[in-house]
Amino acid sequence: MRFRLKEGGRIDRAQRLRFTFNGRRYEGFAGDTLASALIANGTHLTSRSFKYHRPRGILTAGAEEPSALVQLGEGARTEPNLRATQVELYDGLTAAGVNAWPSANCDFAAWTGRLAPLFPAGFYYKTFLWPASFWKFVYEPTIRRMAGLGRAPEAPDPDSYDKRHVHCDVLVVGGGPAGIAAALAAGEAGARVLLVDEEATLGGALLGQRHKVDGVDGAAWAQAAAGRLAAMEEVRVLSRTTLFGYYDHNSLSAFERRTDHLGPGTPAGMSRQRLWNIKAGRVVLATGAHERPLVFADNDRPGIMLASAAQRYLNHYAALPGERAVLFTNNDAAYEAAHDIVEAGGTVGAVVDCRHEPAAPLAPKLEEAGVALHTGSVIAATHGTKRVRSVTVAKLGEGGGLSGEQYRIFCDSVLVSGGWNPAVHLFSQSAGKLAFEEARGIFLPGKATQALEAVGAANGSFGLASCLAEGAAAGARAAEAAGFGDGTPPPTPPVEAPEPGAITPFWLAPGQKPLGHGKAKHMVDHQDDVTAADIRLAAREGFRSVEHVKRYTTVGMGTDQGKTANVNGLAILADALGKTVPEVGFTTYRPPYTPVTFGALAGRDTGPLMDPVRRTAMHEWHEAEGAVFEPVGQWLRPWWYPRPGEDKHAAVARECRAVREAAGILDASTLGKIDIKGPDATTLLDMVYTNAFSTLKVGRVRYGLMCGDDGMVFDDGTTARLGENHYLMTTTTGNAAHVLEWLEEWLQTEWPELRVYCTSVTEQWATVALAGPRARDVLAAVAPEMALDTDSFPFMSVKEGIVAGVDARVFRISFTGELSFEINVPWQHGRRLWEALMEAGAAHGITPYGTEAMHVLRAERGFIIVGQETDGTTTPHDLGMDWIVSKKKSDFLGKRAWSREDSRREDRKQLVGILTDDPKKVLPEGTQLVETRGQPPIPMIGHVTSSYESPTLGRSIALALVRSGRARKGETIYAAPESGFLPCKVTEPVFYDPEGAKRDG
Amino acid sequence: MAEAAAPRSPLAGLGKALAEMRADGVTIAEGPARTRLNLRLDQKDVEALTAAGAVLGGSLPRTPNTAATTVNGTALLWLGPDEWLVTGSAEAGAQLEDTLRARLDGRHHALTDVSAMYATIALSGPLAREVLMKGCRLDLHPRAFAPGACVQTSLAKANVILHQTDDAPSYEITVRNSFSVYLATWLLDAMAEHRPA
Amino acid sequence: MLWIDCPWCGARPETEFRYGGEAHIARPDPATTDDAGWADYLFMRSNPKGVHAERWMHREGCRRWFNALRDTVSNDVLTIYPMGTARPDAPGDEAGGG
Amino acid sequence: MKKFSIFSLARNALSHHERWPEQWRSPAPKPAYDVIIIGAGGHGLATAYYLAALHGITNVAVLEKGWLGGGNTGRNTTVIRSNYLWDESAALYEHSLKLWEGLAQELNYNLMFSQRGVLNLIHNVHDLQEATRRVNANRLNAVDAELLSTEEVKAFCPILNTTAKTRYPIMGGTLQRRGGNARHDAVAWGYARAADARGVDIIQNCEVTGIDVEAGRVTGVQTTQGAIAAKKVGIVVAGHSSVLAAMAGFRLPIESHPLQALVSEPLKPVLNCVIMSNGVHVYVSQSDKGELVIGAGLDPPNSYSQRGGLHTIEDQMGAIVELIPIFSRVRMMRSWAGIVDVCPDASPVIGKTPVEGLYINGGWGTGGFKATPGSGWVLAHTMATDEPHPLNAPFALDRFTSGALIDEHAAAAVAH
Repeated sequence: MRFRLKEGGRIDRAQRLRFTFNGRRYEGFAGDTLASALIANGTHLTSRSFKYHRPRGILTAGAEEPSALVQLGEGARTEPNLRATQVELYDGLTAAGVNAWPSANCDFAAWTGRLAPLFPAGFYYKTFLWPASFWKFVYEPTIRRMAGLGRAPEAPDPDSYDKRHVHCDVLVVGGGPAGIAAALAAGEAGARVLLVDEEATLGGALLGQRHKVDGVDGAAWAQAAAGRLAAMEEVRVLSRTTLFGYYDHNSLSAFERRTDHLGPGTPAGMSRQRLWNIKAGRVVLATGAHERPLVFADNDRPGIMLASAAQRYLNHYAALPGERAVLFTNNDAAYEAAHDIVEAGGTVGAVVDCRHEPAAPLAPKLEEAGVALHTGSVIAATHGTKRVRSVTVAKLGEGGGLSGEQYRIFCDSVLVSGGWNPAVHLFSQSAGKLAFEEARGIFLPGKATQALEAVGAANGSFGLASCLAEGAAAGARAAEAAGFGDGTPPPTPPVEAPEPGAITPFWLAPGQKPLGHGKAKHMVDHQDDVTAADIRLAAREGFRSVEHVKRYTTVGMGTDQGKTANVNGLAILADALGKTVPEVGFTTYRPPYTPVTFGALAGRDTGPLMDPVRRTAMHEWHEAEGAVFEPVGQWLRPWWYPRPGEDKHAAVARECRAVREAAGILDASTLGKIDIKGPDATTLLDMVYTNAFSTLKVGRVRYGLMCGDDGMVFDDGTTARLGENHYLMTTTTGNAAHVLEWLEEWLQTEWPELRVYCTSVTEQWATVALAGPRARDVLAAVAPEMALDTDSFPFMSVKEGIVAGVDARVFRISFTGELSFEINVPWQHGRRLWEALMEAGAAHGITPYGTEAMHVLRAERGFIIVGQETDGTTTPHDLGMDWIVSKKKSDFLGKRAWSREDSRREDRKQLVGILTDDPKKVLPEGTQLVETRGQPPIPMIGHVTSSYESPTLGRSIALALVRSGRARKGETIYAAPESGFLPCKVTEPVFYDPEGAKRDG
Repeated sequence: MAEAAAPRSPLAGLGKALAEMRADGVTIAEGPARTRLNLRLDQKDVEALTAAGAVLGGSLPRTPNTAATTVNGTALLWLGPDEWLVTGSAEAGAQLEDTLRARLDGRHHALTDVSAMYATIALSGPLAREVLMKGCRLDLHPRAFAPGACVQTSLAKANVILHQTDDAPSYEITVRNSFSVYLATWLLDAMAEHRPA
Repeated sequence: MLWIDCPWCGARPETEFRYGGEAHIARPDPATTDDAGWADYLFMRSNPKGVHAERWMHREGCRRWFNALRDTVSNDVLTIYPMGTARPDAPGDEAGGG
Repeated sequence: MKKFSIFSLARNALSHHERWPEQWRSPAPKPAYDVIIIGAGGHGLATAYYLAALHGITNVAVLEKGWLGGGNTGRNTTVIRSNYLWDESAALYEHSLKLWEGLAQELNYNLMFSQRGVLNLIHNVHDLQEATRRVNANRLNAVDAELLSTEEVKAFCPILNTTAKTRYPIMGGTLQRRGGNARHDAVAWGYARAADARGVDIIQNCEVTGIDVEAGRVTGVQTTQGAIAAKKVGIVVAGHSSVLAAMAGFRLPIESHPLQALVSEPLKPVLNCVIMSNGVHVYVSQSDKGELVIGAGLDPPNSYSQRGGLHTIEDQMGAIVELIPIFSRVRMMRSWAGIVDVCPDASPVIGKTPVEGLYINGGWGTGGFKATPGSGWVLAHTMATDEPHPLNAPFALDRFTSGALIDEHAAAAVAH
């Protein structure tokens, strides 16, 4: 660690940490970032750039880092594209620069740099066109291999993630001086405050500077303030947490890294990262500012970094940027960096200031210290490949070119400062408009559209004193808005810090050759290798809008989202177009501020918790019996119950036979049940069903179809009249919630005069369908007091009584065609009822059957399933169910639509039965049907909606929707080529007991 | 009326996991079986409201997001402007239902027994709020949500009735049977980080 | 995440609601409405850029329907009002129902 | 139009790329045109291009309120496929796909059209029925389609979690190998350059503020750059269709919603096709730059805000991480929203309007990008001949009166 200062900084020299980078072993201290540790070891080269594979180093000390991107860790826990400037060092850390093979030091793909002249912005739009066939097999695969930065892990993520929702009166974003002041003010007023800061410790800019607050070192003051905040009950401070998204209605989201700094692996039960969803009363944006680089020839060599970054590495991490530094600036503030280096015993070779009379108060001090001061000058060239070795300095002439002699200055680091860009990203995300200030060449928050305030550097106030003052004032105001305090800010502590001083915006330093000529590159976007020449090219080619230029050149489209590149690029574009910056416009920032892992966004809602599994009262019994489950919406329903050695086919056949020949039981609890009460209940039913319910007698049950006002069937089920004004409606499993909402919607929005109450009782009742010729005997055994003979308990009626010792509601309805009882008992007794029936039925060969057998049985009988025989374009008439459409009722939902032209078409698709000529062949459900065999294209006349092997009929059966199907009875049609144009006969859609003789057993 | 047969809770399968869960600052347990009646009434129908109040031993809360507890320990949960959930002891059951129905006879109302429709999960302790806030978007901070507060909302991906019963804080989460195993599993997972090391 | 004011339960996240689309579309009398009129009722919408009169239902809460005026550009909810009442005037409301 | 090629690149390299011409002019509007297209997105520019290239109508202006390609063209996830259920849809989208296949050469612009295959996942029996129905229909319509078993899905895209241990296990998939992606911006730029070269005026920063109608016939438009007369006007503005229709005095069966999308940081190649799952509402692919491109679902409320809520994206990510567990540590880099115009039957409206000489092409919902060439092609035909082409005749506005919807919801196909 030869560039580590013997003392100072805030790293813990007592804790040495070993780490490996690009295959080399290093040592650092606790408190280091990967970047600071590398710099302390004199390593600046970290990775290669996206396009030209140019050697790249560490440009910044924070979230805005565009180039020092690393692949962290290995195996299932490896993580791509992390910024070395934000990776906290831990013992045993391993990392490597991205986009380099075999290594950043010797990169195979560096040859691409030599072809640079062929790769201007957007070159790929202009070539790889010939021969056409090469794109897919040669060009694109090559481009893909070259592109991309890091690698995704190859194994599933072993770590877990979670989420936390939080409400606060005042959200303060940013833990620098302004943010701390705001949080203190709001917290002291008693408001609920949330302070979010992306770093490990509070302090922000103070951590990089030697300014004093309240008479002590700024960082020390920040730590003390952190202590005070921690002591306030209603204040929560989230460190290592990035506020990345500002959404509508003051909803914001933050990304907390809970364990990454500890290294791989997380404590048991602990989430690695956490997503915070925040609802804030008011927001104080104290997000600070990013120093912007100057754009000059070959300004991207390792060793060239932001002045403020060098200052941060020096003052916080006690690491010198190198042996000999050169500062290149257009503003006074940056002199501080050079001064700090000199103070720390480092060497600054020269200060190059593009201004003619720098007003920097520190200038004389530096000259005293022997630092050469080149005013009105620029860096015209830099030299050195994997590390800057020297720079060429020249005077700025009239007309912006170089003039006079050029000096070569040796150095191994260059500190650059082009001024400061307020971090307005979140303000822009909040839908606030930005304003441009010519004098300093910066974008500032304009009019806010949400309850927020930007303060401090984020608001263009770069002075420490004003940061503290603005923060305190905003914090107090925000607290007052929430009803705490009177809005008067607490006094702010005295500071010892220079005012930011003067700046002259400077966008592009001339090189030794005209822009774009020769090898030199004026890099604007360090990550995507976008140069000033590229931006001019885009302008030349007619790309006038900043959005066009972004997309054409990719400036600002990298993982840093252009934090260091956007404003420079914009100004260079404006210059190229001869316009002002505001005229060229500014891109709107979108979330996230910095990238967020998919894992954190998913939280714990993955795997078994991705979506609720809904279970019935008998679920555990089904599991124990080895049922195979079918997902139906969120429900899991028994599909079939294989016995040892049985496949699906055998199991389903056995279950079907049992129902037809003896007795079977099905768990029907998932069907929706709605209790409908009120004097106008009948009127409601008459409107929502196609048939009439006014004629239904108490104690009887009726099947109904529901249509939308577009005339299409969307649900069906049976409804029982339990009393004069009391009904129980059943719905399909998938539509249970939807149908209740449907009824409520009409009652509340269209027919408020109807006095009806609807209550879901779906999960009050566990439902068992007991079906088969022996069903009555089985039920009799468990319901001795219930009269079950056909006269006292006729088909389509309901009875209440005691079954298996429990109060039950029994319906005599049938979805199989066999004698059948649907027994409802309170949910908690469902398992008991089921087991009682199994026991009582043993003698009768009772067999549990699943949804597959149920589907086969109802298809044999020709009963439809909504969503299978219907698809949202099917009317009751298409289903051949005219019998259920009331001719008497003047109005009900759906009726009007049937008189529309398309609904009256003769050749609509109609439900028919399909029998394959070869009884053994079972058509796949969904199979399309055609009239003629041949080569596609072939017109289709319909499709198979249901298709099974029918154990009862000993052959395959199918239902289908076929154009003019009813007129085709007896005709031969063909299944789609996938089924080998299998010939089939069109038949009635009922294959079993058409007279319904079986229903009474 | 059948002789009371032993009911089986939808959470029976998770009984062991719930019983064995140990976490610092928060406990989880299944709530007892209850009588639950869903009551629909036009809240402008003062007579009906009074009648119901008389039977219940306390008036039905008219303030949204609240629950009232009557002298005889029946909890009256506000569910909507014309909807309440009346929850009493399992024993109260049929008798309560019958008297209410009798008293409301002739007035437009709906009284529906939903005793068997829900499971309840009790979450309690200083960290209970922390656990809930991992899946609840509402503000449960004491300044916004105190004992007696009762809301219908989403917890994780399930619809629940969330009722704070004391300022331990303790919460009673009422969830539909079919979602109860999912929700309990989710809560156990959310509590895991508080397990003693 | 929008926060919508349920007239009964207060401010709740939009995920608790069902969005009900354009408000004030009454079901016309089927007997006297021609196909075009029926298509109008079923499908045609004003879909304004600006203030939109729309319906919401608090699905996860009290399950009550209500109307709201919301600016479809800013997403600001200007006011809420009961079903069956006329569209109120709202600040910046020049769409007038479109 | 100077031809693009590796040779022109080399030639221009010698002159330091300082001699490249404008890819399109930025002209001031003329007082009158034969045809005005409102909206310089892919669909509008394609319409103008085909009017000029196929119908010899070159006195055309494309008016754009912002910058060309800045709407949904530049905001979508660029999925291209034609495996639609209904004959009408399949015909239109397949015609479009055929145009895609020669488009880069025709426009002399590399659109990076990448036929890497679109894989739709099957998670339950209903999905399987729908998939079989769709694959059968596609093949009978001579559209390439395959039904894959779970094993075949795994073989085609190994990073998918095809184990039974997921919440919604993958039961198979359907594959259209000719489907894939293209570079969205390039499509707009390529059409713009080619249309401009044929004399079409593309006028940016020119917002239409009114549509002039006399005696039921359109006569021109009012814009922020003054009044412009035209014999025929086409509305091709996606999310803003209803706004323009209102200017002409009619309503549409369209509602506008924010549709969010996001990209990850660039990764080395890891995903070799487009994955779509209707069951868990996900679609994801990897761009040539290496970014994972992921589409989220619609935010339900009508909105013109080009903003959505994070909760929509959170749900998406639960599903993505479930389907492709190795993406858990990958990071979302950028998210945004477009304004999509959705019809009740998830099919577009292309053709005449109640106003004579005024045509509309909208209601594409979340699926417009793939149709760009075909959409422009049929609208150009319709505007040139004042008669819908058989390909777009079924997509006329009057289907909502007759009830002859083309209901892609019915197929439960993901409408992307």
